[in-house]
Amino acid sequence: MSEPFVHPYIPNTAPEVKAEMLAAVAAASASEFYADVPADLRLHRPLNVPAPLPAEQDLARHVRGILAQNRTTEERLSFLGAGTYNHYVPAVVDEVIRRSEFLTAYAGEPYEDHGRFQALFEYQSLMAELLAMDVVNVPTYDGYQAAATGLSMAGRLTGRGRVLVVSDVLPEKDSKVRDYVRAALEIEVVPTVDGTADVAALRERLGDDVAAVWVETPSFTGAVETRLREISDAAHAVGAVVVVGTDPIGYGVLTPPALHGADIVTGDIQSLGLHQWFGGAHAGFIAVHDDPRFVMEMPSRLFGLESTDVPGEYGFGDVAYDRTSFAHREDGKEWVGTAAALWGIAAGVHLSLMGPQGMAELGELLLARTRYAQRELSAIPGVALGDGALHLREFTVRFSSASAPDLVAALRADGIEPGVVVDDSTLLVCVTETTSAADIDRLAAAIAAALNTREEQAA
Amino acid sequence: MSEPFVHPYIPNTAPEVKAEMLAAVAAASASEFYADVPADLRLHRPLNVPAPLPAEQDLARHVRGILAQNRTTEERLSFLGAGTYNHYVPAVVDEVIRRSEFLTAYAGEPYEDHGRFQALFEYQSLMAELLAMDVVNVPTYDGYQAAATGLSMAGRLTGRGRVLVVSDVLPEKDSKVRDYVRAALEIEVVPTVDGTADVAALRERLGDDVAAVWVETPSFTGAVETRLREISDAAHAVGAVVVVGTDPIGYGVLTPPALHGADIVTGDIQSLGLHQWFGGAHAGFIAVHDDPRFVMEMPSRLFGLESTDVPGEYGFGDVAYDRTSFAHREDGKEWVGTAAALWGIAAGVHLSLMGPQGMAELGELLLARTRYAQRELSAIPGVALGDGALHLREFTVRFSSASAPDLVAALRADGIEPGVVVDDSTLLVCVTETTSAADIDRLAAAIAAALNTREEQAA
Amino acid sequence: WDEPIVFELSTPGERGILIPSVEPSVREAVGDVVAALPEGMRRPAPPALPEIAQMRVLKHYLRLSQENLGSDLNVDIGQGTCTIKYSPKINDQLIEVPQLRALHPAQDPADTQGALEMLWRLERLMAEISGMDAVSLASPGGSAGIWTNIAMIRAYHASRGEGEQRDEVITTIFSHPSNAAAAKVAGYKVITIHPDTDGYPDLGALKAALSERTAAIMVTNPEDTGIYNPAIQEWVEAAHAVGALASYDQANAAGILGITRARDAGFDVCQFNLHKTFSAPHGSGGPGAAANAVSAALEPFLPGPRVERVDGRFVVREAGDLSIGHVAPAHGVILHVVRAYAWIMALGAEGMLAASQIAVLNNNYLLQRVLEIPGASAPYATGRRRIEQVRYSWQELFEQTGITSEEIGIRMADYGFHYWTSHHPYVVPQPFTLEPTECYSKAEIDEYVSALAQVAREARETPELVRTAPHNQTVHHTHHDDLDDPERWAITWRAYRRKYFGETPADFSAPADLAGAAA
Amino acid sequence: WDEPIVFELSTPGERGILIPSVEPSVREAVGDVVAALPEGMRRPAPPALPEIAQMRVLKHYLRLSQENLGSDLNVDIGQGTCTIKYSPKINDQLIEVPQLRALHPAQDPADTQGALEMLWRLERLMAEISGMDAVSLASPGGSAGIWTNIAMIRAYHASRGEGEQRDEVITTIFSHPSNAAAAKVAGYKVITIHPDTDGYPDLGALKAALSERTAAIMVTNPEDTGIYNPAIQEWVEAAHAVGALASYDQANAAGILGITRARDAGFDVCQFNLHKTFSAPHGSGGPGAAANAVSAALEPFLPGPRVERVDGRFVVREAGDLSIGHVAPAHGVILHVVRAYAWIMALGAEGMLAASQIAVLNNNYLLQRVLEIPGASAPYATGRRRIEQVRYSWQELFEQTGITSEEIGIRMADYGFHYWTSHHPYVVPQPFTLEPTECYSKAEIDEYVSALAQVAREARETPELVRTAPHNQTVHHTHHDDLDDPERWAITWRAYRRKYFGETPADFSAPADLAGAAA
Repeated sequence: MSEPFVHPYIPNTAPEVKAEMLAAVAAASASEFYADVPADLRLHRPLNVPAPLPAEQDLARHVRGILAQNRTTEERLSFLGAGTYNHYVPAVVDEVIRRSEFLTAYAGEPYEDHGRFQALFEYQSLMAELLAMDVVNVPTYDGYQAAATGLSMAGRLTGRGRVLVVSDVLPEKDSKVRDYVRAALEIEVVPTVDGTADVAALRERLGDDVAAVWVETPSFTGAVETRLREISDAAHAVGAVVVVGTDPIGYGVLTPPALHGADIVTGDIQSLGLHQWFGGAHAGFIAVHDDPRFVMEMPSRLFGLESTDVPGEYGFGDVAYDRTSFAHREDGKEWVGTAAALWGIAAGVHLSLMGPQGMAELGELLLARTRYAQRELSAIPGVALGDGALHLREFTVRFSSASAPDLVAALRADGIEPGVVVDDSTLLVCVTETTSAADIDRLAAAIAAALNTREEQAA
Repeated sequence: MSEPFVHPYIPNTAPEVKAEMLAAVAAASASEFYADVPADLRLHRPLNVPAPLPAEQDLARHVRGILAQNRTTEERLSFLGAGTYNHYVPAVVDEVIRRSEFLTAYAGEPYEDHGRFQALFEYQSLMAELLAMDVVNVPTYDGYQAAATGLSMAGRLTGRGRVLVVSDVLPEKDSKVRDYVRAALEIEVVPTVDGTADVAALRERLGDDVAAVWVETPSFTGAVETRLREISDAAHAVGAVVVVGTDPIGYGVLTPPALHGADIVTGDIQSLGLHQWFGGAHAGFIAVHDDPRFVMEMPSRLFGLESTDVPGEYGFGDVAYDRTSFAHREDGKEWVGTAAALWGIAAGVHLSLMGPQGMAELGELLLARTRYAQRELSAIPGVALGDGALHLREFTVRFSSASAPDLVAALRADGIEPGVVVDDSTLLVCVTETTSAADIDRLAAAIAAALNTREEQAA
Repeated sequence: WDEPIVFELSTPGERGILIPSVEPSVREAVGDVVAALPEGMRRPAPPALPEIAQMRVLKHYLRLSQENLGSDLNVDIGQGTCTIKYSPKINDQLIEVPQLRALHPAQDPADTQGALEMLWRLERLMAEISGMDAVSLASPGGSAGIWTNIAMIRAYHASRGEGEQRDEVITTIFSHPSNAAAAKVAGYKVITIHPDTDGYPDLGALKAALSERTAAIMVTNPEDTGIYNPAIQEWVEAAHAVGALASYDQANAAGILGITRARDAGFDVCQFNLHKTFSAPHGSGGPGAAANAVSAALEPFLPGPRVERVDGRFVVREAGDLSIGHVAPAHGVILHVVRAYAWIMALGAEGMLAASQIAVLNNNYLLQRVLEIPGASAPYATGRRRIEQVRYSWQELFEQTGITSEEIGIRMADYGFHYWTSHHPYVVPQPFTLEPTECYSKAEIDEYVSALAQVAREARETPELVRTAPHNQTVHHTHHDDLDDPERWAITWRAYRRKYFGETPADFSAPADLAGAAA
Repeated sequence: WDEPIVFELSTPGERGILIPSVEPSVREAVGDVVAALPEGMRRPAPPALPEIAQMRVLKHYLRLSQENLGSDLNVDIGQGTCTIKYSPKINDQLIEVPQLRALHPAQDPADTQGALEMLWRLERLMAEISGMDAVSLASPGGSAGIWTNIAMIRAYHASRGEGEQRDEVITTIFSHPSNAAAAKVAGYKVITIHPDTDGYPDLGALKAALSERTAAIMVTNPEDTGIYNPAIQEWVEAAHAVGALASYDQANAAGILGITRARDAGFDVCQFNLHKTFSAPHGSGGPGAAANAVSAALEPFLPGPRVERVDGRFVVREAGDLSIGHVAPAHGVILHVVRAYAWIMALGAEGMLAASQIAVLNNNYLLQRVLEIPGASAPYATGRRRIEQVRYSWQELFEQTGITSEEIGIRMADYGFHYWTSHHPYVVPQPFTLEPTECYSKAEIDEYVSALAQVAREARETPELVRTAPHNQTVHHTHHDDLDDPERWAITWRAYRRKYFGETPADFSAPADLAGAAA
């Protein structure tokens, strides 16, 4: 690096052309361009960062060396969920989203980026079929943000300030939502009974100051809300909006919330074609009916079909752009920015591959394996199910005499991640299509063995 | 699978459409189409193959499980070469050749496959610069085939039947070449002296019945032939063709064979942008001067630049297609078939990235590390260099008292693959840009330790 | 390609992918779980997703991809403010490994040391680059990072009992709109400062707006005009003088890495966009990622979870009581964390400085070339150098020809170039914003300018050609008026079929009659 | 895109990638190795490769890729004889792992058990599919597999002392030309049998040609006409009767997997193309791979090295003395081995049978639709079913319009379809060969036929439009006469610059004057 600094990422570090360009703009050196940066704000030393690895092979060896410390869920038997799920991702999904044309596109217009507009319109449309609603947004950051925005929309729509939450909410999600809506909404908890909503208690607390009833289904514990219709009717009776937070994975077999009266359905699409990525690949959807009162409250971009000069040809464009912060800054609806479009394309490809039968079969498989795991685990002495609700993919178990963290530690030594610790005696267990019956049997045997060992040590 | 068999790879297994198509061609079932296959040739049972894994996730788990048994050269410190080399492959190379458009293309015409024709024309052109010759073919299978065809061309050109080989040839390559040319050529060995050609002995054996002198540089042992000009002059004096087998990796700093009189330069491009792939990703090149006598003897396709209806526009097409077996079956030159085009594109991308400076620096690095490894290893008591020639990337060492296979076994226990066993006392050691000075030091220390242990045990 | 909408490719019975069957042992143990669902919970009919065999699905999306211009394909100078850099392919290769893809955030930290080390390393690099004390990589986008900034500022004032009192945020009109919008969501009244006649942020106007009600100033610098605020330190000091915090939107940092740092100008908090300044790809509009960097005083307010290094090992800690909590799942967008780390390590201090300097050289070269085109101008700060981008104007050309900047953009696409027409705010008339970054060669910049000059010439000589563009794209001129009319907009295929063809899907349900809601 | 030749993108000093520096410790130990090279060994001047920064190299090749139609993108029915199947993306994912990419064939077999097991498993599957006893996967292409067949046959006869005596090989005109060409390279005189008037291989002609001089018959079946030789067993028996071997080119096996097997008809040796019948992608023309399957009698002649299973572990053995030796490096094209294995395992027996049956259904459906187009015909075996492909003729259309099959093919490209014009041998007049495989839906087949019918209509109504095609491609009509004239052909950029612009490169050297060579 003692010679003139030339880097493959920066073409005009080539000395001749750099000199030519400086001459063209009559500058002696690049520092001239910083005339507006006061001298005392200039950093008069090199940044104190490690020596670089400009040769690609050295860089690759360095980064791979760091990442090689990780042990994957392919090397461990994992029953971890709690918002990030180990679903199988079809190869075609990965193939499509790693295409340079999608991966490195950004803010092109509907002409030269027709494909991106169509792919995202199709994502919206496929999700709409799964959710049985007519409007779905271009993805926002994640399901946390989607719920927070869904509640904010309800607040703006109703002009009211109370939210009643009737489900158990993932704590991290609850943290995000509360801080996000803090300026406009107060969230009150209506405690669940046996895993799902206490509809009677909800009815008592509803009033015409309630902006929204917030339902999570499946909930933090994987419980499916089976009384959504009653909740919706009660909420609508006082003019409150029903906001649902969900995971769309089950709607090949389960009735989607819209058919039980939900007004705003939000959730995360990580389950639909995205790898776990250490929890770093999420995207949120917000679905509503095709009602301008609702649509005009959505902050995200909405891609719509439109006609062109050629009869029968489909063009695409932004629906109701005037809602957005791009158009109106603080007078827009919340804000719109770079969020998670690529993951929307992934989910679209995933749903195109799965089709109705795939989603139905997957839903059934998840229900069956969840039930199976519940049976196997609760058959172990000292282990009981956390509640009696219908569960999809996740459920909790309680240990009558063991500590959940201790149990996790014991099973990790066997290469098993048995679940996420909820509290000292409760574990949140997750099964997907990647956890086979044999895997579940292995978990049950390992838990039984660990509890036995514990008993013996205690005896 | 008890229901109608429907598979994602076979759209028309969908029952309705299948029935519709059968009806359209007035067939009761697919078996009607096999009227010409005699009943006693029919297999009246299912093929006896394992139960299938139609769910992609099951297939992936199965195959990954088998491959997970492998331990890679990233997990072992490898000094293995002998025809397959561990050179660094830039990410851009992999990105380009995994593009669906290149990966799944085949035999399109120059119009709709303009990009493929241009990419391969550019490959030819980039190789031509490296080799300083004006004609390079679309790749053949591998360097073995390239050498075999190069010699066959010489046989056809001269109408003669003797080949004198003056270098040490990789045994597997020698096996292939001898069987390939058997019908037309007899190969005689002129034994090497100190690793390279015995020019005096060659001169004695040359005569006007010699079709070709075959030179390998670097040779099987990595020795660079430094007397090629003398060899060429001697061969040309009797009308014999000089056929060189080489690896182009060093020609950023080394003089290419054409400048020393070689007529047909052949070799393998695995070093130029292809991973090791268990020895399964090779491609061969054949380069000649722009002399129709030579060009018309080449069996492979040759893509050429041509003009189009639009002035200044470049089109592409097949040069002298009439040479080929496509055109003339057994009257063509050998044959042309699906060979290794994708690897040609890879090498083209690689050379485009490397540029003159990259190839020069790489050549220097390889020369320096080879020399360094020679010094380090030969400094160990009981270890000597196999010869005194100039070496590039590979060289042999001889053990005065240890067995090479035993030494390999001892080092493998330390996670080191020290080289390929040539004979009981000789090891072929390979270094590349991926084997750092520290790696070489580690090898030297491990060999020294193993020899010491051996001595001690013997004592 | 004239590729249909995916629903039009459906053939009954085709399958794109198969799902493992329920194991017999499971079936036997649990019975028919679908039939056993409680009343009303079983979906009446399957969702009307298309049925398409695998190859056709692949082909569909590959064709759509080809109808798209990624920055890998074109000369992406026209997406000003977006900082379209080269996203090195090696960085994509580095993340596409099971060691990241198949990693769950709740795994034993002993099994995720590599990921945690990456987070820790990039935090340290970002602290040095910004001059700040602590960094969080949790925010999943640039605007999300701006939200994290204001959420921390709100928590800071609340922790000091000034939450009620400080209800105003001040920004500038050429700062990214998300600064204003996020402040609004956080409950603040937004005050926007317009530039002085030279186009520089107006310090006098700021001082007039500041008061004990000010919670923060939130500014981008250089602004989207490419103009660096030479009085930035005075801005920060003025804010501090009334007890407000100073928040720095570093979305436009691509020209100043290693030149000047946020903390050195006194800022309390800032955010960088990993998908712009640090080369992570834009993904058709996300995922993005931000690095939020703060002074020691604000560190307790950073979102959680936090990664710490203890005895050479990396541990995960929940954030403390003052923290704003979680802003996204887990640790943020790890893919971009690794990519940004790899980009920085490939360049080092000298390389980042060179990247900035060349980005600025490219921009000033481009400025000179664009100004040679008759009808183009660069409002504000006339004759002065710019940093990494310039907001130009076609006002003169428009006055002479009636051709708008948007029409020129559409025509540019016929030449295979992007040209982004969103130039919030619309203060500059007939705007266009170009940002060449350090990643384009002189030849490519010249190529872009030539096309621009050509279209400007066409605007004068053959304006109809420009007005009726595109002529060379997948689709033709579209009718945008469909999109703003609730009766005609079609946000999904099912809505389109229902509104235009009267096909009401079986699972259609009408919006609730929120009688009381309007009240 | 109007993408230049890569050399035209060069800018002095740009770098596409950097190489690690020589370590100081190495430099100190060995000095300047380049300066120390022997006289004449140091290259006088660096090779004239282009100098291009990384992003521009990437962009160049991505643009070229977009100017190409892979089978993932189009309806690839027009490449008859090529068996363009869907290459499942999962199979590409499965091979793209360090466990294959970073594996060296000389590693400790304990470290390569996974690769060896793959080879062994696919060999066993291929043995069952062919009915043969032993299999080699070493041949790196379809024609290479044909070569391996004839090399084994030659070694077999030589081992029996009949090498000199048997100097003839018999093939049919509709067998792939590589059968004839490879036999010629092996030293054989080639006898070609033409079909009878119905288009079936002529058994009488075969019998007349067979003698004690015959080393082998080498035939494709079904032939490239899609006609299955119903007397194939009689052919084999007739060959055996004179002591000749029977070699089966299974390049066209896509319609008969699980239907009929080579060994059951008595063949001694056959080869399958993994890149056609077993779905491995064609890679723009390779790599390919063949599976050579043989009877027990020929097993000793298979190429080496061989993989064997011993006590549940896999070991590598050099082949014995009778073996033809090595036909390629290492174990063959492992990438295609894994892909073919995965394809077979995804389908199983029922799936392979379904693949064959649907391929044949698709073909006969296509046949019916094509024959509805005025001017198209299917010579031979009129009214009978075909297996997996058909060689058609535009002779009637040509006679009526003067438009050739080649011109129709070029015009088809304007509609986004492939249409391969190489129909070796040119026996059928104005030929075109279509092979739909099992991978295309009825809708796609209909789409293809519609385009074909449209072009045929254009040939009658607007022949000039067809004759001057392409109108819709990256390039325009090219001048093929440049390519057959040694004075004008330009096989490389340097030759082009030299011949057309007189730029002789510094490192140009003239061909040797092989004075004696012509003699």
